[in-house]
Amino acid sequence: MSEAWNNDQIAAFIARDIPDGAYVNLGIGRPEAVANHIPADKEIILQSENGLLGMGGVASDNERDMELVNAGKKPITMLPGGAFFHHADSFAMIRGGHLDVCVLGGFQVAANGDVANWSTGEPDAIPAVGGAMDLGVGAKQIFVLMTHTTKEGEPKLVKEISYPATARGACTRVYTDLAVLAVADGTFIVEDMVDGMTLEELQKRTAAPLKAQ
Amino acid sequence: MSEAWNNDQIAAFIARDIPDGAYVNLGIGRPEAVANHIPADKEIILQSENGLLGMGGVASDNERDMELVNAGKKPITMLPGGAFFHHADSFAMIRGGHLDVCVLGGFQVAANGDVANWSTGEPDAIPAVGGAMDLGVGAKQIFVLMTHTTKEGEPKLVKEISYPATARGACTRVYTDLAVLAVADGTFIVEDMVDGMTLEELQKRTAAPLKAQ
Amino acid sequence: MIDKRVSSLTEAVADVKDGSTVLVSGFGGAGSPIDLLHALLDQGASGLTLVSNNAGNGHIGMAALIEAGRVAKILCSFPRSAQSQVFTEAYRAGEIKLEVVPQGTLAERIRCGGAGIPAFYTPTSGGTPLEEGKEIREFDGQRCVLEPAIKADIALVKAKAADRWGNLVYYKSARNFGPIMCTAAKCAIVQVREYVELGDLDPEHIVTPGIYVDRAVLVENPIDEEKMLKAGEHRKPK
Amino acid sequence: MIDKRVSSLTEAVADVKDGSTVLVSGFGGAGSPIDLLHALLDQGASGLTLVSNNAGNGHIGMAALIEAGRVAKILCSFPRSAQSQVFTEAYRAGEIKLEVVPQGTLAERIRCGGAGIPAFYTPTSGGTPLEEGKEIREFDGQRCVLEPAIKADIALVKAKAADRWGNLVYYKSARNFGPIMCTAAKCAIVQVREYVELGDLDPEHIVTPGIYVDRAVLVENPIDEEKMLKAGEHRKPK
Repeated sequence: MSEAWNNDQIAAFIARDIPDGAYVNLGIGRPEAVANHIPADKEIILQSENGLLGMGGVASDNERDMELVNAGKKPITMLPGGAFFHHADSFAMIRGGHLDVCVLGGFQVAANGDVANWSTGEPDAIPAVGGAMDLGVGAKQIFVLMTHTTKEGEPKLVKEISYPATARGACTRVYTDLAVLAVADGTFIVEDMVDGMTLEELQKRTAAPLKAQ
Repeated sequence: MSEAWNNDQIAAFIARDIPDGAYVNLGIGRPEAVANHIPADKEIILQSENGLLGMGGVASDNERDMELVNAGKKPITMLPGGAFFHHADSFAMIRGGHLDVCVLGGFQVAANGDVANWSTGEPDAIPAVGGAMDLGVGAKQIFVLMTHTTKEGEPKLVKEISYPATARGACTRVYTDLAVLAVADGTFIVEDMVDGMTLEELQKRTAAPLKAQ
Repeated sequence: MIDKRVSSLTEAVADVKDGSTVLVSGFGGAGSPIDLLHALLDQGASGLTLVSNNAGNGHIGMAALIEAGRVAKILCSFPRSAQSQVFTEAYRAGEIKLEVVPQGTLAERIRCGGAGIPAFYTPTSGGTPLEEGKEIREFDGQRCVLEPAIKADIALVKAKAADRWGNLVYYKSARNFGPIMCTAAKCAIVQVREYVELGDLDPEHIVTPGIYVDRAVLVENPIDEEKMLKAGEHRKPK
Repeated sequence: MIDKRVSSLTEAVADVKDGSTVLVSGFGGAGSPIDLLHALLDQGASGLTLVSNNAGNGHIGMAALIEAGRVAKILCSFPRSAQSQVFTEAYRAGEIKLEVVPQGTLAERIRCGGAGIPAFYTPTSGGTPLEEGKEIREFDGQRCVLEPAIKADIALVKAKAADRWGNLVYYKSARNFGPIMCTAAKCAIVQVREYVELGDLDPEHIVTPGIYVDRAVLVENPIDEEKMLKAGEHRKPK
């Protein structure tokens, strides 16, 4: 197998798969990179749960305004046509099913679409959920961007999540450093793999049955 | 007994009793007259349930704009400091207990504060409630402005309302063409009467026990 | 490229299906999308459920739809007015069903439809005949009723201006139900008096973000409801 | 005459009582009323319940209140950040209670507190550990939880400008929780960078109508949270 995809490569795949005209929320962390890979021929409108629609890129040093930040609290810019609104209106937008896609980071995704991304369930961890559960139930599609396995090599695509759930049956696609998978009818369907990877090899790194496309 | 008070006189009493700085909604019809009697030394902010705060008076012919109307659908004006908002926000304001006073018209008021003002309960009537029930539960105080008796001489201040309720236990004060009454502890307390009226005479026109102040 | 603008009223309502639930903005004449309603009348969809504050005036707008027999049911807070004879006659003849909803409950049910809240408790109508058939529950000693969200197929809304993303601003008290109705319909169709360039609307001032709008259509000189009513005009399907 | 403007931060928070529930606007540094929080720190109220998206950063604002032992409980969606050590230590030491609420549920609970809605059903957190102890109900096959409104004694909010009626406009993403928090508190206290004359704010652009605001206080040069954090400043009660 050749090298695993880096986060920018994965983000580019996601940007490719988001349709023109889509309204999209990008989760904090790895998913933020998707914004940098949207093809010039697509108009994709980014929502941020802290009350922004029509978000532009990360602010340059001279644009920097700490009262204009994204959900990750990084200073950003707005596009012409953007709008501000308050938090209840923002989550009405999210919960109400108006976003076409939300890209979340993930700890685990199950073959039935269950997503775990907010807590590893360790007893001494400080619980912190943010907007993940609202996005999980609200967006029409949930894409999860994550490594295929943990640092220790444990599969993150599983039959049943063992970490606390973020949302049930929500995930429709998974983008990892090794593969692109659709989640449908309780199964992971492999759409793409890194060069040289075989389905058999990928299956070894995955704790739920894979299906070829 | 001397003449009954006319609607303008009753409205003036109400305007006198509304404290400076109060946020007030005036029901459609008779209560609208209160706006014309607010003393110059008081700043009272009028709300209209169709999304206005800081309503001014009725529009003159050259100010007339059918897209700027009050709840009674009459063209009005706005004061400096006024604001527009949508219907859900307007009723959040009403239901959320932010109005100090709402002045409603009434069919009946009971001594326990129950108000009936939206339906006479006739079987063939077209039911129509508007915002009365929301105002009834939402405003901190409900003043009812109505005639003391029906055209047929039937008392409108009663022990128990016989017409369908608008809101239960809501009314705090009643202003009629014959008297001004507080509603407290399940009793009507007479604060004022038209000249020459005695408590005994007023009691004859009232179907619940009256108490002198 | 996103462009929510369509070239005609006819195109704007072309695919409305029989049996659709249609939210209609407006409070009296303020914010009533009369031009869109007449386009819908001409389009021909029937068996409609209308959701609006009122039930139409004279023989235009919603009243014209009712008169043409297109409306099976109406949800509103106040179906009665000086000029609501068309509704009244249809209702008395049993040709149209009516659900009377307190105005604030109507607004909140629509907002919840757009906000993914399936139901909420409200004190409004507690202890009144309108609580009948509803689940009752006390909160802090206050009698509350459980109210379900309203979701719709179509919203017909009148606003002041739109850009190509569908961002909207409104005009004075014509705002009323427009913003919440745009959020609660699968397809929100908005007539505006003005198109503006993307970026012309200040992001601080946009009332309805374009995400809620599916189609905007330019009607620079909307029908003057008051004038039509005074003239006693009867709008029939073309 | 209505005049919501008060002359100092000290006066603005003078009567906050021990045991109060305090809503605190802001998302990260955007919209955080740090000046009001420091005035509250100096004022001395204790046993507070804070409701905010986060749990404070460094040793300023909410973190300074926690560090001074004034906070009994916090409701927030995300108490963890690179600089939330003060909260973390107090939590691990059992000195502060935590209720983690999904961000959208937090926002809606606050909105409902201001809107007279005692409770609502939401699909958010259905089927997750955060549904524990909550009433569950299915709507259209979706597992929903019943969530209660949040009402508070005090709201501390940062806005851009106010007039004497208390009408507010906000600045960019600093809007966040401010508008809903003003509606849900018995006493909403707002720090603004600018006072404007009554009538200077366009009625179409006012975000928070003055009815929701009890006190406005001018802070022309608010504390720069980022700078204080970088400087590692420890704000102690005066």
